Amino acid sequence: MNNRARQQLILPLLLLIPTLLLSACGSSESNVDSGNRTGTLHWGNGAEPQSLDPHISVGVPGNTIVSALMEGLILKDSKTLAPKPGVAESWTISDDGRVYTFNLRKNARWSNGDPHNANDYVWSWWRALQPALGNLYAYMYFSIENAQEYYEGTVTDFDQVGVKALDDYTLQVTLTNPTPYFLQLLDHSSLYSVHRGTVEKFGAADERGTRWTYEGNNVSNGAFKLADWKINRRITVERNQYYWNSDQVQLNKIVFYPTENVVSEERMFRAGQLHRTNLVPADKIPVYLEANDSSLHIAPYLGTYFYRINTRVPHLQDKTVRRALAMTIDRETISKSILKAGQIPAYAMTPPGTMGYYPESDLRFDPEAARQLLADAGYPNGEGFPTTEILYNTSDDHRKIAIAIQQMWNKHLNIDIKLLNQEWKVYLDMASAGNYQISRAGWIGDYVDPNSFLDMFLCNGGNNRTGWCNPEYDRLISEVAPTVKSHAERLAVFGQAEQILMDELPVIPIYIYTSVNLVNKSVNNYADNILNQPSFTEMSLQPEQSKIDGGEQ
Amino acid sequence: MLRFAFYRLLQAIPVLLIVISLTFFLVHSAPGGPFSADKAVPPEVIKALEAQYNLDQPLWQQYVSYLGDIVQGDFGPSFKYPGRNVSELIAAGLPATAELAFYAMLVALVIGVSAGVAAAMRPNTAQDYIPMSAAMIGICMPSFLLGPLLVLIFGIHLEWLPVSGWGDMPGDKILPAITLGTGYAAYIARLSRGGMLEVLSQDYIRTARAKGLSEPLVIAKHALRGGLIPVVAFLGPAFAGLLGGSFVVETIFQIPGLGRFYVQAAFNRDYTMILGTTVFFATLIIVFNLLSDMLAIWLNPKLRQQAQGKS
Amino acid sequence: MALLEVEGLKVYFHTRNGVVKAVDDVSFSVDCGETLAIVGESGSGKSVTCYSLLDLLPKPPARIEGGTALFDGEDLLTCDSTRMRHFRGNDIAVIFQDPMTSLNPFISIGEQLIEPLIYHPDPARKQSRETARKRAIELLDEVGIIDPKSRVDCYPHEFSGGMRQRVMIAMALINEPRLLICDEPTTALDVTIQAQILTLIKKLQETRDVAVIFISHDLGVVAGIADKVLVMCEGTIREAGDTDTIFYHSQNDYTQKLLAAIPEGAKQLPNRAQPDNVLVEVTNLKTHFTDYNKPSNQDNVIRAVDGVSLSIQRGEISGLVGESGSGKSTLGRSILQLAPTTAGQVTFDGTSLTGLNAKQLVPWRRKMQMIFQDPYASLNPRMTVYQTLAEPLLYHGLANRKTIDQQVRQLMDDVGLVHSQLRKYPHEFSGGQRQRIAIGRAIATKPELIIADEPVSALDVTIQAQVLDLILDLVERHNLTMLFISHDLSVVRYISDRVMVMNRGVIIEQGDTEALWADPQQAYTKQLLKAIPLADPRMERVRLADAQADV
Amino acid sequence: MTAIEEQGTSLWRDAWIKLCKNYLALLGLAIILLLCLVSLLTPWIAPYGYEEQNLLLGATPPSAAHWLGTDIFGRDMLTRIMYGGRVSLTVGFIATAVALVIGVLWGAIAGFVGGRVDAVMMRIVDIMYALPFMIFIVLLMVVFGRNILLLFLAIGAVEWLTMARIVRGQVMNLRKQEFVEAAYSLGLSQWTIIRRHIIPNTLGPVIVYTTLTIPSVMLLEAFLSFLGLGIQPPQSSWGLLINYGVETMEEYPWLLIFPGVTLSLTLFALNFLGDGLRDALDPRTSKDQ
Repeated sequence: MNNRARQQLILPLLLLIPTLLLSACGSSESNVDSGNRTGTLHWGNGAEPQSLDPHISVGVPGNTIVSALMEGLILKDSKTLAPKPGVAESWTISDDGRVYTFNLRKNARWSNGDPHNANDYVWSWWRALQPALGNLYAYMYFSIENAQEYYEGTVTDFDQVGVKALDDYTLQVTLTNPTPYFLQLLDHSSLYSVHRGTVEKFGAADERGTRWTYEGNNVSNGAFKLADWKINRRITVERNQYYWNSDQVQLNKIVFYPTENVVSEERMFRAGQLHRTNLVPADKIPVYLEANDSSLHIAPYLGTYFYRINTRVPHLQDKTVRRALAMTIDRETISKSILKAGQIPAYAMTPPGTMGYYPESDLRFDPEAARQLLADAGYPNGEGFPTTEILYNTSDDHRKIAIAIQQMWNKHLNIDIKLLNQEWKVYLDMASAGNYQISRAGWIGDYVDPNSFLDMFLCNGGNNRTGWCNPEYDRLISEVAPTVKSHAERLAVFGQAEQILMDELPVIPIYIYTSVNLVNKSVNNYADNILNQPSFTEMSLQPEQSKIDGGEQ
Repeated sequence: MLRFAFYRLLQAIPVLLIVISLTFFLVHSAPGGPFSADKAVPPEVIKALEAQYNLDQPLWQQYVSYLGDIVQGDFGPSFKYPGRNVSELIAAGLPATAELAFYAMLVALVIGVSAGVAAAMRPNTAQDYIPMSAAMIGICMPSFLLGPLLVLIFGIHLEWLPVSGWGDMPGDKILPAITLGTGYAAYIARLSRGGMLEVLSQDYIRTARAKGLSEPLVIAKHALRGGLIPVVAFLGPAFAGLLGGSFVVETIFQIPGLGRFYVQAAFNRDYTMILGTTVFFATLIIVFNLLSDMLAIWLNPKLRQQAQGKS
Repeated sequence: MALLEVEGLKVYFHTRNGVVKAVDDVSFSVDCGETLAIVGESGSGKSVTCYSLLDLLPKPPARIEGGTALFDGEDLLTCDSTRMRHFRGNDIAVIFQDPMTSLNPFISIGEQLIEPLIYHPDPARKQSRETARKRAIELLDEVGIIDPKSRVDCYPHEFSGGMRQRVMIAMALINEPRLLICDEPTTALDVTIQAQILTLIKKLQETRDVAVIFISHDLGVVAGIADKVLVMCEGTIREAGDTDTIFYHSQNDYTQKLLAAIPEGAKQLPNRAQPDNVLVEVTNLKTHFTDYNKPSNQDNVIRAVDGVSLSIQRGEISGLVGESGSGKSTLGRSILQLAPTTAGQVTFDGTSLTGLNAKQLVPWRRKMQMIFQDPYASLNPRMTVYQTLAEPLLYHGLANRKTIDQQVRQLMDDVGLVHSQLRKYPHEFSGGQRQRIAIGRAIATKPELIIADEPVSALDVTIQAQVLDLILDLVERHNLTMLFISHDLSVVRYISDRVMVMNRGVIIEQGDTEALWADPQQAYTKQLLKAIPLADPRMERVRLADAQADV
Repeated sequence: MTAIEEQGTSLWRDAWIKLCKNYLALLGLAIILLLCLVSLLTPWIAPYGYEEQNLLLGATPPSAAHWLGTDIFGRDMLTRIMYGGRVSLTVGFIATAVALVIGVLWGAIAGFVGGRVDAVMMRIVDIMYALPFMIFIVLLMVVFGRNILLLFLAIGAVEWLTMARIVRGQVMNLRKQEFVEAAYSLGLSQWTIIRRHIIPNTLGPVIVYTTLTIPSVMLLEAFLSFLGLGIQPPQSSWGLLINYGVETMEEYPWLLIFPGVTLSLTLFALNFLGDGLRDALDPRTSKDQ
């Protein structure tokens, strides 16, 4: 009896292993091949999105998926990022630049077939400004008249906020000041509209965690609709036949994968499991470059990597010290030897070319001069300079850069630098509490305008964190720039402000980001832009191409 | 047997309570809150969010109400994923992790036991040294090294198996299972070798041989049972380890498992999620330890009858 | 031609430290219906001889260097493993020494019994599970297992030692072997059980006409059942002949030594008891344990000691006799406060020990020591003799660093060990030497009372005699009082002044040794005394025949 | 009392004599000693400074100037491995020692005393097993600040649990042995019995588990350092080097191979030494076996 029972147990166990192995050899068609056949795009998306509610979603992974599901009043050109018609088929701007009137498409529809009109926007924007909702991007609305006041509770009547539906298909928006980048904001997910009926079906309008965004519930107005959401596994969107421009959409389906592990992601790409990767490990970039592999996409990215200096720390209060530090970072070498993806050495905060803006800066790599500066500040040959700590959060790139800079400062200035690696939340805590000496930081522009980079360092700016405060800088950014008439004048004001910033150096810019992606050659119309924003409506899949150069990198 | 299980589960209650309490105060005193982000979060938002999740109450009050919820089986909402319940997230992550753990255990048992038995049958020969040296490497081969290595060989170069995924493509469960199972296979090999060596020196094995049974039968029928008792006792802790240790493998192979949720929750300070998964893991560990103890008892007729209360 | 003819058998063990000639040129033969006894001390090669016939020795290190073993004309030593399986368990069956360890604890005895049948190498003789089971039940009945139908599904631990040995015998017989090898089948058993098993083997052999090889270290045991006796020592045959010749006309020194070692007769030394000087007084002592085998709602108390009153006088050697499970060991431990007592009083030298805690007991522990049954288990394997002996001396402050060496050496002298062995570990000694170490440790603290729990039952008969003499000598020299616990009545008679008979937790009879031997009052005592095997073939045959008739 | 200790050394002396006859174990010991010696002398014999970078050189395969190649910062791998050994060996030995002491004592006491004490102690182990390790580490780091001692503590705090379980199981068996009863009857105190009769007899499995623990501690250290607890760059350890090496194993395989080989060598040396020690400390496995 015992023996028989055991045999009954062992047999299936022994059979299981070969079954597992055999099942491996069943099908050899890769995701990319099958995707090309069926029009399914397999997209490495970096991480599991926190939410697909456009008013709650933060972070690139969520926004990318939301941008496939939803569409704003305005779209951006996939290459130049110039505004182009979205839900609004046309718009007019008043002469003083404060009143925008949008004419909405009559054929815009929600994915459940409901008509999509101007009232949806008024209601959605009201919703987005409810503090209880916890919308982190509420400030995107603050250029609209009374929006900030309403959000902060000083104005309680939403009718006073500058948003009005003139009729079902006309939406009028009034701004406090002329805001050249306002149209861009309309393409940001926090200004998308949501389907009122659906939202209210699953809870109060301002309730944060309702189930309206889940598969089966979600109603969207974009080119795709949510088909499947398997947490931490994949999110699938499929063509929305009610989308006004559905005929032009070529993809049938997009599958988004939460690819947290960069190294794994690259291997998935190589094995044909992904059409596109979210990132590429730095050490893999030269391999693709050498092979002259066109699947490697490198493009400038609207973001700056910099070090914050805590100006409250005694020995870092002196701007000559800060300048000496800034001048002994060999940015070229860091970019070439460590980052390897053509990152542009940064000598100012704002990436050059942002809306035609080119910051001027006299910062350069000059160890000789830096030593002199340090001596001037009272530390000849680094003597007496206290041990200084660089804070960074756990990440390969941050670590590598910190190690290189530590060595550069040590070598050129003969000062003692310690590295302090902290886990993300601890790092955030320390950075925002000013509990650091020098801290690694990065900033990605919310919209393409120098303001997005420069308003960070206002005295009371939540993201300033350096303790640096300059009244003249504040005046230029928050008073002069919004009111000047012409674009050129505005840029000049920003230039002035940035010079102050680069003279005082509460931050040391290091490099301008590049976006690095691997994109399978079968993907057509994959356009690189400085926001690394994909345009799923334009992409298509060409099976033949992947066949030709598939496999080898 | 049931009485034994009941008694043990009763003992588990204070253990769980202490685990919950310790974890609760640990996570709440860890630096960095659940809502801090790279971009400064406006104080109004923080306030609204904290009110929504009752974080504005005194800590002890939160603790009491959390305990109340737990008793009712409610793990609360996740902070990181608005609208998702912790139970929902656990339910989403558990199947993959459980399946992975099961396959890994299978790999570990099949490889480990056969290697251990083979080694024990001819101690101090090549048949002993080779699998045991391999086991030494296996024990110390970290999965963050073994995983990528296997992927490179079988996924990229030989193109036999998918490099990642879980249930998306045929065969994509093989590499993760092997990666996770190897360390345990090695440990089980050592345990079963030791156990078998001990049993093979017992008098009753000689009796079995003297009865004219063939050698394979002697091993399979008479030696394995006793020889594998150390392995059985190890199964409980091993399963706990597999569940807890699956994080690395889940990350390497992009498996949507609980381990990833757990670690992400820890990094995100998703308090309820950390607590929920901790309680869940703790319960699993207790249950698996109990099961493995019960199995060990069941395998031994004497203990079995004691537990059954039969004289 | 005999059934089995062994000629010039040589078995050597090839160890790292050279070759050990375990069996060196041994020849013998056994015929159907004949019983050959192979007698010798441990290490004499008697078991190796028999195991080598069935290829049961671990190879390496063992290697058969020469000889033939013709079974029915076929050489067992050269046949391959498949052929060997035809002999093992079928034509030749083995009953092993220790029934406790020789049965697989994980498998029901029914399953173990039928294995030789259902896995029979000869397809023609292979049987189905059902018929095999029927046969197993029949055999269990035959070997005297009561209610075999339900017992057949029980596991070994549910049987007592004697019952297990019966199961072993049934297992050996299940394929109707023609040769039965019994390797010390009664050594681990109580005396009454031993008698039963011997009777059983004798009976089976007569009814089935099988050849039997009976291995024992004790000549006394084989006296009644052997037709021929082979005396072995250090791998060689010292003497061979028919039983009566060996017992009555042996010319060989070694055989005579073996015969002399069998404890016989009364204590030779005078009784040194000091009347009216009571050292230990036990009143109504009870030691109960909870039996976790039984559910708590039933009567789950094991009454190991259930109301014992006794007194031991200073200088006296009291024997405590009983079979296993009678509670005699527990009583010994309870007196020493090593087992928790449930009720009653133990008074030592006028002081009640029962109320004292561990700390308060320390000074008393010095005065009462214990010698355990298994000298190997009772010595810490990682301590040298020196450390073992020095520990109590130093711990109780009976020696200091200057005198310790001297005192340890004195102890070694006392127990008859040479000084050169001071740095050795327990495993490097023989059983008898280990027991000497244990005795040395017990007398180290100069105790007044020693409780010896079966101190010689794990020893060969010759060693047993030496250790008994040592104990007597030490008692004499150190003025010891001793409680000597044993299941072996001959030994108890040989050493004790007074005897107590214990059964089921109570002392049923006590009195001066010789008086009790001459005129036992209780039926149980009578039964015990009757079961003692006699080292005289003629008398023993008569005793066995009587016993057989009783059954 | 002291005299007992003095004589107590003979187990160790005997063990040493036996160990000297076990060539594999001696080889293991030699390798470990050599590694320790090299680590000790590293600041004087290392060919380069451990933080000396040559960014323009980058990662290069082994050459005459850099025997084991260079990493992506152009740092000499041989030097890095030598310095890494200082950290790894220190952490490995000390953290294991911490785990050993706590685990053996805990397990021995729980197993020996038994009953309610045992239940409570083992439940505490259960609790420790179930606690979220990551949070625990972060908290330790914040509360006590960054400290290499803390690293030992954190690692020891995790590793002793299994050790305690193993020892407890052993002790539960030993407790029933007659020689322990004999020790009782000699009137020895519980503590003396644990120390002199119980613990020495658990040495076998403890030593084997210890040799397995040391490498896993080294890897755990890498994980903690990776998270930010533990050592900070540019310092390194074998575990960290392997960790980084894995990421670039296709491009710069030598960054993985050399630290990997070093760790494996240590592992095998420890294993041989451990098995040898176990046999040496067990008087029963003597020459005739």
